[in-house]
Amino acid sequence: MLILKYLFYIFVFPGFLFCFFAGLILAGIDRKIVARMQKRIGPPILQPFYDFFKLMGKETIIPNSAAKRTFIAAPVAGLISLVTISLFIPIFKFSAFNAVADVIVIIYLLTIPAVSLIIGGSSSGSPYAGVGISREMVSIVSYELPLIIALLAVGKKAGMAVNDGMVTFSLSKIVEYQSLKGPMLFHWSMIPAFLAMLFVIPCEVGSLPFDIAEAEVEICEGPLVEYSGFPLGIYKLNYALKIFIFSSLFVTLFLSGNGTGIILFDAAIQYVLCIIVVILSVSLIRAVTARLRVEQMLKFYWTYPTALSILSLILVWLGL
Amino acid sequence: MFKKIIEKSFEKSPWLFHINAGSCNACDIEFVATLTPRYDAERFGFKLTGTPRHADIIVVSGPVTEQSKDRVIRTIAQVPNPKVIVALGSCPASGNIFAGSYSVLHTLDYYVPVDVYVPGCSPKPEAIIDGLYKAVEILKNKRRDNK
Amino acid sequence: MMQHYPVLSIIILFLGAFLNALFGGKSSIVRNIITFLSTGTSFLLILLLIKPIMLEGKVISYWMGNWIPVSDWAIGIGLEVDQLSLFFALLVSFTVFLSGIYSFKYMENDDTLDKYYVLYLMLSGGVMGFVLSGDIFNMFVMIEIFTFAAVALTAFRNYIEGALEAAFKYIVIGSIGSSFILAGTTLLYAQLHTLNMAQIAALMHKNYTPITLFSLGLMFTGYAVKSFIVPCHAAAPDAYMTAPSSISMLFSGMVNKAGVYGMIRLLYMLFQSINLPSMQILIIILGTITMFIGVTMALIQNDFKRLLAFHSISQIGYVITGIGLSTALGITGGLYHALNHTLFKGLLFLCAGAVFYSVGTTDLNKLGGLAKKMPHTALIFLIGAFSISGLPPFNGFVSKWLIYQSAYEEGFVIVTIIALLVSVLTLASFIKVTQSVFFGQLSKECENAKEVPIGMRIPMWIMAFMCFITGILPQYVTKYLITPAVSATLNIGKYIDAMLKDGYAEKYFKETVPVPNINYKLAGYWRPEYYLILFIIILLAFTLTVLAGGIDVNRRSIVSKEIEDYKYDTFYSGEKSEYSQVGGADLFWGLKYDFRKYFNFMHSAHSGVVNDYTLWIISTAAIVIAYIFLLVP
Amino acid sequence: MLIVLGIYTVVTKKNLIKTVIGLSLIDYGVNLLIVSVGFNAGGSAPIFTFNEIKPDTFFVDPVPQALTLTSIVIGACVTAMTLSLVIKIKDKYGTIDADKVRRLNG
Repeated sequence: MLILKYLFYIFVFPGFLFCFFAGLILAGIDRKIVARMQKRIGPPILQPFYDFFKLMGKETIIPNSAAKRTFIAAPVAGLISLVTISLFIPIFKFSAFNAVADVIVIIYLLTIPAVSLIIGGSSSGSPYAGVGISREMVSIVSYELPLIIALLAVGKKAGMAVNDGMVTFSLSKIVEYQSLKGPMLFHWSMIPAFLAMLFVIPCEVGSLPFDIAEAEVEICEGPLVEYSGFPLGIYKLNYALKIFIFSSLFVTLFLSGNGTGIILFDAAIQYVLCIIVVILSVSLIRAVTARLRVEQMLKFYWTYPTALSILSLILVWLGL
Repeated sequence: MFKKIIEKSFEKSPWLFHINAGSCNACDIEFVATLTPRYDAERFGFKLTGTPRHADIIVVSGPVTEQSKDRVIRTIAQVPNPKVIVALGSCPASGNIFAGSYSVLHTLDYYVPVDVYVPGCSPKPEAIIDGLYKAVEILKNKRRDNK
Repeated sequence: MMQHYPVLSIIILFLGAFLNALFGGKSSIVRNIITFLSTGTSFLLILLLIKPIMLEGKVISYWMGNWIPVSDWAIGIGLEVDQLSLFFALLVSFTVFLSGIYSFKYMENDDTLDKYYVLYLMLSGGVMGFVLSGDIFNMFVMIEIFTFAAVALTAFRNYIEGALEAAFKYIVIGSIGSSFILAGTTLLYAQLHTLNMAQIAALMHKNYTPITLFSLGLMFTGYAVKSFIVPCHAAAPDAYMTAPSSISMLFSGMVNKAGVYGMIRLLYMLFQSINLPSMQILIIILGTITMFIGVTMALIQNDFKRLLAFHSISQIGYVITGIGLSTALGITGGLYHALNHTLFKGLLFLCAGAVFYSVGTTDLNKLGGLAKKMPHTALIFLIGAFSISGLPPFNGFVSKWLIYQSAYEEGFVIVTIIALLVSVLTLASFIKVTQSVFFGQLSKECENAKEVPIGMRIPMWIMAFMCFITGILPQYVTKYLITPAVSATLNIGKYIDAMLKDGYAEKYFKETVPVPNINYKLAGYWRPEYYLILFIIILLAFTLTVLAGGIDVNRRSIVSKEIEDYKYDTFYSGEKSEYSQVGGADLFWGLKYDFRKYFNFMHSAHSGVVNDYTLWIISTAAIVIAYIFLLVP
Repeated sequence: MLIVLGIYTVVTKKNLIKTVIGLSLIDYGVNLLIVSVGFNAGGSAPIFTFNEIKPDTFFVDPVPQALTLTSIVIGACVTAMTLSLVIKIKDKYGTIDADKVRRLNG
């Protein structure tokens, strides 16, 4: 019986299907809002679905300079880790695998999709992909630092109150803390960490100002140069899932509390919050800014958001 | 069930790839204009991609000069089927004013089977969008018949 | 019979070396059999020892030439095997056994192989003796033996461009380090008139005299040199680079682990510095600096083995930080990382050896696209690269995670941040290696690269499998291997009783530090089985959708290469796809350009001149001693 | 004193042979240290046949002397090894000046 429950979790609710639809709709909304901001009508909300299924139908070409097995395995590996993360993110106190899910585990799981993009790109063997990979790697290094510091601050804050001063990394404890004392955002010492995390989302997801790795114009889609058909479809799906998962992680870290009892209802609230967060961080900035150069991105990320998150770490450390 | 969805999605999200085979850039600017807010081709799902691998519809503009000939052929060959080739403007169709020059020997359809011609020395964005729409039709039945 | 196993395992290795010297010259089969037998039996003996020591927690003590302690005053040289030393002995014998099999094939196109195997067995015997011995002077002699053998092996391939120079530097630095240790040992002897570790621990309990503090400083620097901690790490990358890969695997698997073992014994056994915050801070600072400099130097290397060498230095930084935390969780993290490090670093060096064996060069700029020619090595390398950068299903993740958790609990926030950052940089440098060596375009030199023979692939597969296992089942590994070792380091009462007579330790030690057994509920680490179930089910789903005809896979037309069809050339925006490999030095130019002041400084700091390196060691010795005198009492 | 002198030569001297001499100086310094540790005033050499142990004879402590023996042997081997390496470097690099022998850096 237990296996059946897990199967249900893995496949339907917080697992594959739910994320599939939620992620793609979120991506559709994001594109629609950006279009709206540029005063044009913009594609229908279901556009990502059409893109995905069209790519399914197309022929997959594997260039002869590519390492065949890795070329196909990379996108699937990225997909698997994304779905695993979705299992761990608690939706208002309910988390699929009630094992003590952990923030550091999630950070590492979040790097796997990026690594799968890189391995896929490098296995395709094209020089454009090579350049794209080094940019993608630099972007990972740049957004990791503020992300870590912000999470440490949240962990310390939640840890102080919930498990007797010891620092906690487990998400369910953080949610528990927020249900006691209200969402994390309202504690003013957490505002800088909140802002830092907002900055991190566009780069983590790879949306416009920081999508240097997949820059269509300069290096023709970077790592995805040689992909077509089915693996490309999976990569586009990964991109959409990443938006959804990272924003729902953000919501659980900063905005959650003790939601209503019914899971479905909670999931709806969480999803609405995700949309707001995505609009705020990804679409707004995407519609406004142009693409940065690689070192500019690194310099930017290692100065402003890091300073913000260190500020909040110090504040938390002083016990405020 | 899947097949029906895929059929429908082919029609809804064609991706474009632009090749400049020696054109005077008038058609290129017009072509890019279709994606701007005023004409907004994106509402039909058109999207400009960076590599031929991702594209469904290939838009070729400019007379196929000797220099760009083998590059055009190689790039078009690298596009996965089913694919549709659109000749933008009259240069690829007939060589336009460059017809007799030393470097323009043949028109585009000599090298590659062209499906849609969009005539006009730099056709208007509406004409381009109409041409693209015809290309989508052809893409759909191309997809159905060699399925 | 159990008594004699430890001594036997050391003697057999030296006996093998001796026999090899005698009969080795004639034919390679004889040589291989002797090596195989001696490493195999010593590995077997250690395995047999696991049951009594690890499970029942017995501690075997063995007096050489049965000089039994007279009226509880140790005279003879005692051999002491408790859980900690057995843990390291297991590590050592496992790597030696595998590297032996690897080097049969790997070294076949080298001459004077019998000398190679003599030195090889001497090296392994020395480290085994060092790990099991309970007497500090005996440890010093064993250090000298294995440094000696290591230097000779570095210079084994003297036609390689920098081998002699690296060997010279290694022996100069190594012998300075050992003279420090010797001076420290003698000072200890002057103070306490005994060389036996257990007895020193008992006598030394908490009463520090200036002389013992001075000897602590000296021995600390000596062991720091041996385990290549940053200020004195300069000899390591050169030695790793020029030594044959099977030997550099031993270097990174054993030699710096021996240094770490010495450090643990020194700090936890002899000077019981567990609760001295000042000592803790010193170790953790050193560990963090090692981590950071190791990785940043590795980023700008463009030689495969030199890059791996710098990585093993930074991983040792992790282990030292873990151990410096001196909480139960910290030491578990540190020891577990030592185990993982030996596994995946050995694996990576074997891959480097395989690349060298089939292509002949390890310069990142010249290699490229080997994945098509050497699929097995590429796959194994990927497993190694993923486990070293700590991606979840592999073993690097578990130990790094434990270190982060304990460092953050202890309040060293900056350490945790640096540790996390370093692990991302490790990932960056390994992506660089994967791209420039295995994927990307096939360069001219590698046209005729062929897959590595079976003889070399078996040890690689075993190592890769071990990497995967320790990653997936962390609870069992810790329960049987690491928690007993941690409890041995923390409460050393049992160690002393076994050595002398029982009740001897009670006079000094009242409290024994209980080690909480880390059930992974507390550690918050999700049970990896979920990950496995998920993996299988996703694959199931994947095949299901394909079979349901949703995706017409048959349209996947992977036409073989013969037809000169452009369709399968890589996309060069139309150009003829000539060879342009993006890899090696020109990856991450953005990062290098940003921090060029830092990288130029580091580049010039590794000047390559022997005198500068020795200057560093002397300055670290001075700083450490001054630090100890000021802060510890 | 000897140890400090040895360290000085190893650090400052450019010529490799001088570094080797410096190394052996350090070694001998440490050996002297070991011997001096075992000394207690007035003791006679610790050589005695079995029957003439008299309770009151006063011996110098034999253990460190045993240590010095091994340490001297080790010192000799190390010097022999380094010298052979220096010879090899001489014919390979053509020079034994530490500044020139520095291909491996970075």
